[in-house]
Amino acid sequence: MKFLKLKKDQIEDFFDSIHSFGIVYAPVKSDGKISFRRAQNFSDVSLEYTRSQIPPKHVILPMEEPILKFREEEYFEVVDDENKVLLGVHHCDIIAFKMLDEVYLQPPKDIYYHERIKRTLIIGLSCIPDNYCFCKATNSFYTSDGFDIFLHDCGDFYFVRVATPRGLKVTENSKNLFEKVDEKDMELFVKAEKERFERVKGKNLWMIGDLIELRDENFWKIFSERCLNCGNCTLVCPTCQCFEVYDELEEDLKSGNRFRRWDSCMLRAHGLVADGHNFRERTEERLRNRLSCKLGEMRCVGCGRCTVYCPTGIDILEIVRALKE
Amino acid sequence: MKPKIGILGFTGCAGCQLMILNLEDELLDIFKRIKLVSFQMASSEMKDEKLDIAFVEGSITTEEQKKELEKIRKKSKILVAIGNCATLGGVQALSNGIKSSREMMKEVYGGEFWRLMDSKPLSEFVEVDFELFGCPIEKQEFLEMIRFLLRGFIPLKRDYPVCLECKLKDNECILLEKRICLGPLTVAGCGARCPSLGLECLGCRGVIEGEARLESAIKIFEDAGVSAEDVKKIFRIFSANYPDILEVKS
Amino acid sequence: MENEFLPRRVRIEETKMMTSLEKWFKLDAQLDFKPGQFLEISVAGAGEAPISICSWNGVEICVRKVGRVSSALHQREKGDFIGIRGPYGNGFPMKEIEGEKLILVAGGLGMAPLRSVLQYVLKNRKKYGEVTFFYGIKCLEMMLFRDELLKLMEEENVNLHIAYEIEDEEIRNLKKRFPERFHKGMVTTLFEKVKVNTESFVVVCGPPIMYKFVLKKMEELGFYKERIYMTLERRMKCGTGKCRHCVVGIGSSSKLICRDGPVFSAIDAELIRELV
Amino acid sequence: MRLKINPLTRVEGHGGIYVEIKGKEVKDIRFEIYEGSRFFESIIKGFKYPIVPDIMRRICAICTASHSMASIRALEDALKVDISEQTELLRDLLIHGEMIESHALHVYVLSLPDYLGFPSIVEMAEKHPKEVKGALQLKKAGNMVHVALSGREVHGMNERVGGFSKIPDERELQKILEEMKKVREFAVLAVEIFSTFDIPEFPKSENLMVAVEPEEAFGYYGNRISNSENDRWEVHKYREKLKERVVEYSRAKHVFYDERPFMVGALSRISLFGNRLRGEARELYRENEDKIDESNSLTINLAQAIELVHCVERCIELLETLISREVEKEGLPKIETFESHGIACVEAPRGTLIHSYKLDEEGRVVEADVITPTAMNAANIEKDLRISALRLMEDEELERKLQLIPRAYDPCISCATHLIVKRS
Repeated sequence: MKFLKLKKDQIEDFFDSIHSFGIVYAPVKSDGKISFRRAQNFSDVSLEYTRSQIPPKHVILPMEEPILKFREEEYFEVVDDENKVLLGVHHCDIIAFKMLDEVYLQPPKDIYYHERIKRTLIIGLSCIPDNYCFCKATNSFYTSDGFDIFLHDCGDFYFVRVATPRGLKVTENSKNLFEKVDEKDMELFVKAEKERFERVKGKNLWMIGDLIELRDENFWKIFSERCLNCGNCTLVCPTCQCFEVYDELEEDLKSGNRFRRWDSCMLRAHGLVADGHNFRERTEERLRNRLSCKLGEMRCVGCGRCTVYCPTGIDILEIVRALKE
Repeated sequence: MKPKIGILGFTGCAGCQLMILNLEDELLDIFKRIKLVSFQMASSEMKDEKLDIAFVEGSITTEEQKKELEKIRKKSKILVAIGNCATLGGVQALSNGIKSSREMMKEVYGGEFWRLMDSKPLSEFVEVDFELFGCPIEKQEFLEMIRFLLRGFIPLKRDYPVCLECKLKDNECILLEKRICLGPLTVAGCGARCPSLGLECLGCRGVIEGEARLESAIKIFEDAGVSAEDVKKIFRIFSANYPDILEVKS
Repeated sequence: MENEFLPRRVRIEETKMMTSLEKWFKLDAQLDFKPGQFLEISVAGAGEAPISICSWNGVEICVRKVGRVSSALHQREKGDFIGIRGPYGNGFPMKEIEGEKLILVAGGLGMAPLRSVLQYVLKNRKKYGEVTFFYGIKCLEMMLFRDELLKLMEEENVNLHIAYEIEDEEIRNLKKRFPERFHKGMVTTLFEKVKVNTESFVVVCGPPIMYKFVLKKMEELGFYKERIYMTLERRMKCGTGKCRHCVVGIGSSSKLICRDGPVFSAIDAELIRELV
Repeated sequence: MRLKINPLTRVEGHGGIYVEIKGKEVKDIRFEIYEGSRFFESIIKGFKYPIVPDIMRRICAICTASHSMASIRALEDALKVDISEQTELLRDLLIHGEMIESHALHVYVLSLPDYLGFPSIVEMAEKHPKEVKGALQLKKAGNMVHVALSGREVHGMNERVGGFSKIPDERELQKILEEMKKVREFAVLAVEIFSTFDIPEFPKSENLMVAVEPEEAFGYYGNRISNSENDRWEVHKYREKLKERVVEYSRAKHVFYDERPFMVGALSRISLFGNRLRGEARELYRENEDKIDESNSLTINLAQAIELVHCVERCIELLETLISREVEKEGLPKIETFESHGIACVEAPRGTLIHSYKLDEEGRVVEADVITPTAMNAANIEKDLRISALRLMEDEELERKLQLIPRAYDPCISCATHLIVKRS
């Protein structure tokens, strides 16, 4: 790892310099809400944010995309080879990408995810946790890989960590913006990280997987009573990988596109099979399956989105507390 | 041999027939592939032939319409109910049950001039093969369905709530602002048109059959400070023929 | 970079309606696969569906008309093209079963993947001990690969027994032709009517309810759990272990049917909740 | 001799004509309406004001924005809500957009086939590709305005009591402006086409013209209604002037102006306020003034064609003003509710449309009344049918020609039959 220092008043020049590495996607504030969008100029970007509603995952795994074109039964790939820069990704979202890598890059490799993540320069950014965050419990508070460059906000400068050759090329490319790191900078960096650590709730999640399996239907009924089967909790989750595939026909009825779109295990079609049988018919079964997938198989990064954006106020930490009673 | 298509309508505002005419770019291409046997709003040629596909809009409110619908069913291989009127009874179904249409007519027209009954969807009287929801229907969905049908495939059915499309557009959830949005109960397909404009979903595409969580919804809306009576009134605008939401609660 | 989602275009060599619901296809494709593996069959415009390979010599599939893709498939005739991906899934452990006795238990459409096992065993007949085949059907009209199986009955190479629910004229004649081979009742009753060796390996495929009864019956008779294998390919979508529609079980013991299966042993059924 | 034309095609909704002729005399003449009544004024009772336009606009698909505007302005009149200048401009743009879409549909798709001898636009497309392409482009431009301002071509939702929920940005308005400029020629083409036809004269008879008086230039908003005999009155007094009578054979009540049939629609607007037109629409009006004959209802199509040119020009003007003014994101105002009564009118494509609501202190509808242009025209249509049947007694094409009359009025039968009003 290489350590550098970037003064805050240099951040705009740094932002302009990274455009040469690809299309820049960054957290943009639009009517009070943060979302990862293409950002041309620095004025649109807001680097002080707690969480974006839709995780940066959508830049690498678009919510809905055509994966194949077909004419009669002849199929052609539709692959995105655009170079991208993902600026302002928090620790938890970077670790979420590492979890997605374990799924999509494992043979048989998903080339759509592979081609995009390969061409994306990831620049991490320290976060401002609130009391919905529980990344301490899911061991996703701090990461030392999964990114090219990491900017830690230490007041009037960014403490910069460079982890990959590509990251190094970026810093070399705009050498004049960076300075050597001295003892004092390092202390400020550690102090900032300590403060960030205090702001996150502690919660231990040992034994959760078995507890989820041990609790019976009635337990899950209590927590799924308010659930509206709307799927929001999974659609905002950075580690959710489920997708649905469907075809669309064009005018000549012979050619068309095969689409892939985000799917949710909280919706009916997820467990539905051709002859009408549904393996997760009732809402409590779906909630239990979601908890099992996230906390049972340690595929949660504690970002709190599923609780913040649940319209009926179902709180994942409340369920964890009840599980451990 | 070109499939014979009929586009017919009963009680309603003919908005769904108009939406088909609003497919300005694709309209002529579709009509080239089919033989338009009857399209009352757009063509004076009304032949009473056998149909391969009948798109029927509007709800049934009179005996004559019921007989006419049964005639259409007999002469059509595939019958598609298009629009909220045809699939759920339309806004006019708001008068169902509360005051029988005969009473209302006496009270307002001063006499019973023609036999009227509660506004019912087509599925109340005949077997409906496919359905296009919404008030009015979505142009894209009609286009998608007619292409699947012309190719001989079973059309794609959207079996998930409006919320999925709303989140795909990165909208802020209106329910979080304690306003009654029927999105989670309503069949998707409109691309969350109203929430994307900052407005509550009125459920014009009808309830997701057997999946919508009505009891939970009432609880949530009551916590948001809205009386069950008001919830029912809004719910009935487009789903009056759906079993009474308040009974569901008990 | 090989795209796992890109189907290969193959021609349909032959088709035949086996019953009113099931259609058989012979595909012009060269694949090396193991019995019990499945393909993702693709009809452009309708979508994709996982369908098991029902043969060992050549690539054949048997499709029940039940959903969007299968209905579209039923319209395809000889000479048309469809797309295929795969083969996917672990398939049956044919190597492990070598030298042992084998019982195949099929119910309804479950016959398709087991026919692949049957053809493999017949091709390498010397490697396997006594082979018994229990096939449960509703009525004769619903029996798959009827002529092929009746020919097998004559050859006495495999002791094949049919359990049927509805008796009709034809079945009575067959009973005369093949005494002791046609039995009224559920497929589980065959275990009592026919002498079976509880040391043998068992391979099972059929509708979900069937597994419970068959497993219970075999437990009573003292079969070894680790020698009983079942294929559960009814609940998959992408076939490549990514879309998680086929997840089973809870927490650390949860599995993906398309990647970790579709063949599971009776031991797995103990550990994975609701596997069966 | 009895003649029954049912159903009336290329018309919105289910209607028919019934003619009974004995010897030389027309015994009975009826413009029949079979549409199922939907009792809108009864089902709207008890709803709070914000949702009322969303329900009332479902009365009709083609004039959905007119119903929504009339309903919104009636509620604003009741609750004394004043609206920003930007909202006024956007609303003017919306009503003009709807006029384009509705007139393009009626002139090109529903009426032109009659004059060129085709059953529908589909068959017409082979021989007259230019006209059909023009029709669809014009309708598309009108619909673009609908989608941008109201959220959807039919039954939008974005225009609310007090303003608009989401305001379209300049980029969207710019796109519509370009489209409008492109379709201008097709509007002018409509005038050329209809001015060349020699329009039959069989329905020629004296018509009482009624329309909403626009504020200054030719337009569709206003609070006063005037007629061709210089009788002008505030819309609040509509109950005194317009009376309704239930007609046994029709499910829509016929409306009479002091016991006399009257005409509303494009021909009335042009003949009453044509002199307030501007730009190319004004010139075309001057050129064709002789062809626009107040007493011949079949010249309505020509009047609609001229209005098409006016609407395209007015949309261009409004779009340019809005873009130059830079659109601001105005929220919706906070509205206090109190017991009140509000009445408003707007010129819908087919003519004057009036909405009136009585609200209780919580802003819930206690009583509602809607009078639609088709119901207003119903009596006049029958007058024309009676005169034409007399004149065309021996004509073998009686059936085809009679159908031209209701079609010319561009009736919206679903609107007419929504109509139920307490018998006054």
